[in-house]
Amino acid sequence: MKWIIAIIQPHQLDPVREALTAINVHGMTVTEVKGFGRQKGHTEIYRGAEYLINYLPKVKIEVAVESTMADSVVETIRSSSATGKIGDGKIFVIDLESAMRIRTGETQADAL
Amino acid sequence: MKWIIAIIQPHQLDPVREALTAINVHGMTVTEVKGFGRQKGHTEIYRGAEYLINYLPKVKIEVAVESTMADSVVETIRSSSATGKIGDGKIFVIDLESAMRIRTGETQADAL
Amino acid sequence: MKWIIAIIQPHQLDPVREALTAINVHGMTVTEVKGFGRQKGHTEIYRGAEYLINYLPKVKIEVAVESTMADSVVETIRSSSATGKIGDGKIFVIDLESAMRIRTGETQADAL
Amino acid sequence: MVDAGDTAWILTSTALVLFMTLPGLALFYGGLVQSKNILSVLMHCTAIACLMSLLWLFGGYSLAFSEGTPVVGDLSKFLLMGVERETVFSGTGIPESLFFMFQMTFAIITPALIVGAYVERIKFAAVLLFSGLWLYIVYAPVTHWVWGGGWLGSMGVLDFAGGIVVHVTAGVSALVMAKMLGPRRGFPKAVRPPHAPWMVMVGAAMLWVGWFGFNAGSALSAGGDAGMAMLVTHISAATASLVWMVIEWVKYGKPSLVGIVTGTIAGLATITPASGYVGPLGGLALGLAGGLICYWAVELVKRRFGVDDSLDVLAVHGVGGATGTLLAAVFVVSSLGGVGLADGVSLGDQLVTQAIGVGAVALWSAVATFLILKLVQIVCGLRASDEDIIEGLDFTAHGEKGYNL
Amino acid sequence: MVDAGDTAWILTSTALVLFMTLPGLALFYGGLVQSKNILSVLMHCTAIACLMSLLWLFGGYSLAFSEGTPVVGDLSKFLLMGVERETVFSGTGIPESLFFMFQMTFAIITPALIVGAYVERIKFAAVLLFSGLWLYIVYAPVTHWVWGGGWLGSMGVLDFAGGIVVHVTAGVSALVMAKMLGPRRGFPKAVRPPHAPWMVMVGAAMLWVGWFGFNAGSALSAGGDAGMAMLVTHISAATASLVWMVIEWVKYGKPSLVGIVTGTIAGLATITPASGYVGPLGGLALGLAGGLICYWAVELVKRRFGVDDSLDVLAVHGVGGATGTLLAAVFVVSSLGGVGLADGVSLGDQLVTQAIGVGAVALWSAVATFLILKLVQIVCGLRASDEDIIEGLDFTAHGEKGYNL
Amino acid sequence: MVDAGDTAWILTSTALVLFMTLPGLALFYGGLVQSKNILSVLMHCTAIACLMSLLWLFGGYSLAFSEGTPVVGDLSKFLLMGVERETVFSGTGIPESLFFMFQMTFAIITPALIVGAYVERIKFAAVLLFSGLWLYIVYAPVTHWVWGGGWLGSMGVLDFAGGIVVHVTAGVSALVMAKMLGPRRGFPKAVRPPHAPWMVMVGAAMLWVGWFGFNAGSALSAGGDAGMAMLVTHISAATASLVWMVIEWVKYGKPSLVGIVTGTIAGLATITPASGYVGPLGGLALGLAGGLICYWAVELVKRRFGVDDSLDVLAVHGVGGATGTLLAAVFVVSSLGGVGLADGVSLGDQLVTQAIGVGAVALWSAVATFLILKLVQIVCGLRASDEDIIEGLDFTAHGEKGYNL
Ligand SMILES: Nc1ncnc2c1ncn2[C@@H]1O[C@H](COP(=O)(O)OP(=O)(O)O)[C@@H](O)[C@H]1O
Ligand SMILES: Nc1ncnc2c1ncn2[C@@H]1O[C@H](COP(=O)(O)OP(=O)(O)O)[C@@H](O)[C@H]1O
Ligand SMILES: Nc1ncnc2c1ncn2[C@@H]1O[C@H](COP(=O)(O)OP(=O)(O)O)[C@@H](O)[C@H]1O
Repeated sequence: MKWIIAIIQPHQLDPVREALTAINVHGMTVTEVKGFGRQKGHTEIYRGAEYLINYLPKVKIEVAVESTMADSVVETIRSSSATGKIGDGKIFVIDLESAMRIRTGETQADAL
Repeated sequence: MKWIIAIIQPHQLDPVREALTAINVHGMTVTEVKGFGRQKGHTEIYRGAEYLINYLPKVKIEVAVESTMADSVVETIRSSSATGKIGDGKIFVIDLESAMRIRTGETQADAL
Repeated sequence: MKWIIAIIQPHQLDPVREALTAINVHGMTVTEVKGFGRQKGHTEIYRGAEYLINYLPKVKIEVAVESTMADSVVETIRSSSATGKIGDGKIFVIDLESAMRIRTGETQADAL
Repeated sequence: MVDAGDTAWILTSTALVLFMTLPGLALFYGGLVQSKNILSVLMHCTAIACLMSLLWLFGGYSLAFSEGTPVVGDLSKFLLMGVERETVFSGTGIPESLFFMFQMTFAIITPALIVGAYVERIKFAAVLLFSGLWLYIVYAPVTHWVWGGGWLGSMGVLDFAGGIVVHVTAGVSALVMAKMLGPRRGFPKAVRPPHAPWMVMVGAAMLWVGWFGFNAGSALSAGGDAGMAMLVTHISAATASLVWMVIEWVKYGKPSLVGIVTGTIAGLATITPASGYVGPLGGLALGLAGGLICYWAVELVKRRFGVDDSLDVLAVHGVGGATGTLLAAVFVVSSLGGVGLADGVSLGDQLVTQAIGVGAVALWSAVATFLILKLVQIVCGLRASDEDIIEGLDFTAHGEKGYNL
Repeated sequence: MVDAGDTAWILTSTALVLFMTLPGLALFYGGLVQSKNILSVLMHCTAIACLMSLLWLFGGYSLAFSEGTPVVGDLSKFLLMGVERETVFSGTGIPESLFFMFQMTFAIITPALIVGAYVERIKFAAVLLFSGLWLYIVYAPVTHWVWGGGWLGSMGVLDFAGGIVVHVTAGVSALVMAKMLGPRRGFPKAVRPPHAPWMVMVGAAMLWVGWFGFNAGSALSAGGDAGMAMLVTHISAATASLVWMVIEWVKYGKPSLVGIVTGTIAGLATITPASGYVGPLGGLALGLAGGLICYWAVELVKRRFGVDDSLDVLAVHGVGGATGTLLAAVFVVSSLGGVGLADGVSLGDQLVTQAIGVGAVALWSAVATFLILKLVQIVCGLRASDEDIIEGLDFTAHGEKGYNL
Repeated sequence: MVDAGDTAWILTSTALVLFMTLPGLALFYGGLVQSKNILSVLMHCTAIACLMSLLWLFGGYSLAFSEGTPVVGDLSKFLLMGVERETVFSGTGIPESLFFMFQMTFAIITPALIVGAYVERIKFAAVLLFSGLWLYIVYAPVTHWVWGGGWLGSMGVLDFAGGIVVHVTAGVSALVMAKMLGPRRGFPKAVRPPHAPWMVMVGAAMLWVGWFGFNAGSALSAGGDAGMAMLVTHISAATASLVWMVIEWVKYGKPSLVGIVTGTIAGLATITPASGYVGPLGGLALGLAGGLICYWAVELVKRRFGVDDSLDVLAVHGVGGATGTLLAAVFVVSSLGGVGLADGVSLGDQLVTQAIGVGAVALWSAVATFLILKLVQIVCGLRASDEDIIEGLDFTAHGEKGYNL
C-alpha cells in the first residue's frame, strides 16, 4: 500500500475530492496547513505599517491506497488540482506497511 | 522504528492517550483534521436552506515507536478507540528510518 | 528522497525557517499540532477551579529533500531549534518514494 | 420650545439607532457570511454609515424634509442652512439639529440593510456609488412622500417608524440588486453555512435593543406614545421569534439560533409601521403574522424564485414591512386596542391607502434601483472577479484577514 | 401626570436592562462554556427572553403587580386589560405601559440567570418548560411579596432593585437545578476551561453598563435618587472587582480576567438591593463584602458541596444578593450616609425583616423549583443524553456549529 | 433645582461613556494586538476602570473639581464629603452625584487610552501603579486647570469635552511611555498584524456611539447645545473616516477596515474640544483636518520617530485633540456657524490661548509621565521579561488563553 500526501490550494479541495470519488477512492484525511515555497506570501498594511505574511494557506490531503492504484491516484490528484499557477503544490508518495480499520479490526487493503 | 498514524473520533482521544500511557508510550503528536470516508457528513439548515457539511471532525495521532512495540501500540489504540460505529477510523503504520531528540541530539530509540 | 518531520516549539519556527533557507531549502509545510510528551502541560485557574491543560502547542514542519541533503537538513533544524529545554521536540526521517510538482508534472528531485 | 425630557429621549434614541447599524447590523450580517468575507461586510456597513451621513447633510435631509412639492423637497436646508442651534423642529419639543440627527440614523440603516443582498461578491466601489445615488433617488423622496409633507402622507398613509420608508424600500431594492448581481458561487446547492452564528445573535440582540430607539423614538417625545410603542415593538419581536422557533422545531426537529433571531428581526420589521398606532393585541398579532409570513417568504424567494437575496432582505424586511403596513390599518382600530382610525376613514379606506403606499414605493424602489445599477455597471462594474470572490473580499478588496488566531 | 424627563430615563433604563440579557448575559455565560455549547447558551437566553415576555403579558405582570392578596396578585391586568396608552403608573411620572416594560426586563433576566446552573447538559425543551413555570410560580409571586403590595413589602423589607426578587430567587433555584440535573461530564476534575474569556469580559462589561438601568432605573425617576443609585452601584462593582483581583493575585500569583469580571458581577449583585438606600460609603462596604464573600462562596459550593452550579449562580448572585439585602439594613442608617431607617424602626428590627425576606424567598424558591423540576422530568426529561452532551448541544439540539472559521 | 430631562440625559451619557471603555475601547485595542495578548489588553482596561473609579472617590474628583487654587483643587470633597443625595451641581440642573459619575467616566477612559502605547510588553503591576499615580498627578490637576476653576479655564481656553483634558494628556503621556518602555519585539519590521480586525471595528463602533454621551453629554443639559454637539461630532467622525479611506485607497489600492475606523476615532478626537462651540461647517472642517493630520502623524511617529506607540495613541488622540483645540478658535466664530468668540476676544487672542493650553498641558503630561515612570521602574519594573513576552501576556500574566476553540 502507499501513503499519498498532496499539498494543494485550498479552493481545489472540492474538485480533487470529486475526482477521487470518481475513481472510487472514498476515504481521505484533510488538514489545514501553512505552506512555504516559491509562491511568496503577501503584505498587509495597517495604519501605514506593512506586515509581511510569508506563508500561504494550503490544504494537505492524505490518502492510503493499494499500491496498484497509487499511480492513478497521483495522476487524478494532479489533473484535478492543477491550475498552472505557481503554488499549485506537490504530491508525495511513501510506502505504507500496514493499515487497520478500528471498528472491525480488518487489516491491509480491506481496511481502506 | 515505526511511525504510527491513527485517525480517530475526537472524543476518543482521552481514552487512547490513557491507554497508551498505560503501556508506557508517553510521547505523541495530535492534529485536528477533517475526515472523509464511509461515515457521511451532516446537513445544517439555516433559514430554510440546507448546507451540506460533507466532512467530519477527526483527530490524527502520530506516534513514533520502536519496531518491537508497534503491534502492541496498534492494538492498544484500536481497543481503546473502537466504539463499533462507522467512522471509528483507521490506523496506519509506516517505516521510520531515524529519530532525534532536539534538546540532546540523542537519536533512534533513545530519542523517543 | 527523504520526508523529514520535525515537531518544534512554535516560537522556533522563524529561526528554523531562516536556517533552512540559508542552506537552500525553500519549500516546507507547517501544521499547528498539540504535543504530548515529557514536558507537562499547565493548569489554568478559573473561579477557584483548576483546569488541567495536558497538551502543549507545537508546530510540525514537513520537508521533502533529496537523500543526500537529509543529514544536513536534520542538523540544521536541530541546531536552529534547540533551546536546551525540555519540550524542544523531535525530528523524524521517513523514506520518500516519489514526489511530483502539480503545476508542471515534474517528478522526483525536480519537484522539490 | 425645547422640552428637556423629550430631547433627552431623542438624543438617546439617536444613539440607539446608530448602534443598530454600528455594530448591530454589521455583526448580524457579518456572522452570516463566510469567514473570508466578514471584514467586507463590516466595511460596507461602516462606509455606508459615513457616506450617508455626509450626503444627508449635503441635501439628503433637505430633499426629504423641506417643503418643496408633494414629490420631493427642495434644497433650502442644504448644509442645514437656516437651522440654528436653538431652532425647534415644528410640532415637537426637540431641536431641529437633533431631528436631523435622528432621521440621519434612519438614512444610514436603510441602505445598509441592502448589504444583505450583495454580500460576498460585490465590488466595493459599487457599494459606495450605488448607496449614494440610492439615498438621493429612492430614500430621500420616499421619506418626503410619507413623512416630509409629500403625497402619501397627505393621503393619510400610516407608517409610524418606517415600514414603507425603510423596510419596503430596502427589501425591494435588495431583490433587484440580487437579481442583477447574480448569485454567490455555488448557490443554491453548495454555499457554506454562516461562519459565526454567535455573532449573528449578538447583532440581532443589538438590533432589538436599538429598535426601541427606532420605534419608541419615532414618537419624538417621552410619554405614553413612546411607552406603548416600545411595548408593542417588544411583544411583536418576542412573538415572531417564538413562531420561527416553533416552525423549525416542528419541521426539522431542531430549532436553530440563527432561526430564532431571524424571527426577531422579522417581528421587529413587521411592527415598525404600526408601532405608534396599535396596542398589545396588535403587537401579538403582528408578531404572529410577521413570523409566519416572513418564514414562508424566505423559502419562496430562495427556493421558488431562485434569487440569491443572500441574507433575505426582501423576505424579512420587505415582506415584514409590507405586512405590518397593511395590518396597521386593521389594528389601529380602537376596538382592537389601537389609537383609532382618523375621523371619517373606514378600515377599508385605510387598507387601500396602505396598499397604495406599499405598491407605489415598491415600484419606485424597483425601477430606480434598476436604473441606478445599470449606471453603476457602466461606471465601475458591479460584480467582483471570480478570483477575488474565491479568495474572499476581505483580502482582495481590503487587504486584510478577519481572523489571525 | 407623565413627566417627560422621568419617562425618558425609564425608557432608556428599559433598553439598558434588556441589553443586560441580550446580548450581555448571553456573552458572559457563552464565553464560559466549551465552544461546542456556545450557541445553546445563546439560544437559552434568547428563547427565555421571548417566552418570558409573552408570559409577562399573559398574566405574569398581573400576578406580580395587581392588587390581589398579600400572597399573589390577581388576573385583572391579564393582557394589560384596563391599561390605556396614557395611564400613569401610580406614584410615578411614567406611563404604566413603560412600567410594565421595565419590569418585564427584570422578569426576563431573572430566569436567564439560572442558565448558568444548567449549561452544557440540559434538554432545550426542559429550559422552556422550567422557565415558564418558574416565572408564574416563583418570580411573579415573590415580586408581589416585595414590590407589588404583598406581605414582605408591608413588613418593610428593603429591596431597592431586586436583591431578593432577582438574585436570591435565581441563585437558590440554580442550586436546586444543578443538584437535580447532575454535574457536567468530568466535573470536578476534568472540565474544560472557558472557551473565550474575552467574550466573558465583553458580556460582563455590558452587564455593568446595563446595571445602571437596573439600579438607577429602579428609582423610576430622573433625579438625585437615580444619580446616587448609579454612583453606589458603580463603586460597589469597582471595589468587588479589585477585591477579586487581589485575592487571585495573592493566591495564585496571576490575577485573571475571568476573575476580575466575576468580581464585578458579584459587586453589582450585592449592591442591588441597597442601591437606592445607601451612600458612597455603603457602596464601598458592600463592594468589599460582596467580593470577599462571593469569592469564598464559589469555592464553598464547587469544592465543599461538590455541586456543579456550573457558572456559579448561587455563589455570585444568590450569595451576593443575600449579603446586600442584609447589609442594606446597616448602611441605610443616616450616619453611614444612607437615607435613614423608617421612623421607629431600629437597625436590629430591620435586620430581622431583611433576614425573613431572604429566608422566606430562598425557601419558596427551593421548594418550588424542586417541584417544578420533578414535573419537568416527567413531562419531557431534564438531562440530554450522554451522546448529545459529548457531541455538544449546539449541533445536537440546534443543528448548528458556533465557529466555522 | 434638579431638572428631570437634563438628568435623564446625563444619566444616559454616563452609561454611554462607561460603555466607551467597557467594552468599546477594550475591543478596539484588543483586536489590534496578537491573539496571545488579547486578554491582557482587556484586563488593563477593566482594572484601570475599577481602580480609577475608587481613586476618583478617594480625592481625584476633589482635586479636580473643588475650589482649591488655580493649580489644583483641595480635598474638601474627598469621599464626596458634603455632597448630599439632593445636592445640585452648581450652574446645572443635575445632581452632583451624577456630575461626579459623569466626570468619573472621563477619568476612566483617559488613562485607558494610554494602554495603546504599552500593549504586549508591560508588566501588569506597572499598569496599575502608573495609572493610579497618573490620575492624581496629571489628570486631576489638568482637569482642574481647564474645567475646575483653574488657570486655563480662567484664561478662557475652549475645551468643550476634553481635547486637552483627555486627548492631549493621554497622547503625550503615551509617547513618553512608549519611548521609555521600548518597542514590541520585532518592531518595526516583523510585528504581527492585528489578530481580529472585526473586533477593532466593533470597538470603534461602540466608541462612536458612546462618544455621543461624551460630547453631547458635556452640555450637561438636554437641549439645543446637546443636539448640535451630537451633530458636529457625528459629521466629523464620518468625514475623517472617509478621508482615511480615500487616502488608503489612493495609496495602496485597498481601503482597509482598520483604516476607516481609525479615521473614525481621529475624527471623534479632533471634534471633541470644539463640539459645543461649532456648527455643521466646523464639523466638516475638523473631520477633514483630523483625518488628514492624524494619518500623517501615524506615519510620522512610527516611521520617522521610530517610536513604537503601538496603537497610535499620540498620533490619533494627541494630535487629533490638539488639532481640534486649535481649530476650535477658528470655527467658534459666528460667521462660520459657531457660537461666537467671547466679547472682546479676537480670533488671534483665542488661538494663542488655545496654543498655551495645548502646550502647557503637553509639557506637564510629558514631564510628569517621565517622573512617574522612573518611579514605577524602581518600584516594580516596567517591562515584562522577553520570555513572558514571547509566550504572551495572557498566559504569563493572567494564566489564561483568549481562545480555546
Ligand atoms: N520540499 C517541500 N517539502 C514539503 N512541502 C513542500 C516542499 N516544497 C513545497 N512544499 C509545499 O508545496 C506548496 C507549493 O509549493 P511552491 O514552491 O510554492 O509552488 P509549486 O508547487 O508551484 O512549485 C508550498 O506552499 C508548501 O506547502
Ligand atoms: N484511505 C484513507 N486514507 C486516509 N484516511 C482515511 C482513508 N479512509 C478513511 N480515512 C479516515 O478515516 C476516517 C474514518 O473512515 P470511515 O470510512 O468514515 O469509517 P470506518 O473507519 O469506520 O470505515 C475518515 O473520516 C478519514 O479521516
Ligand atoms: N514518540 C513520539 N511520537 C510522536 N511525537 C512525539 C513523540 N514523543 C514526543 N513527541 C512530540 O515531541 C514533543 C516534545 O517532546 P517532549 O517529550 O515533551 O520533550 P523532548 O523532545 O525535550 O524530549 C511532544 O510535545 C510531542 O509533540
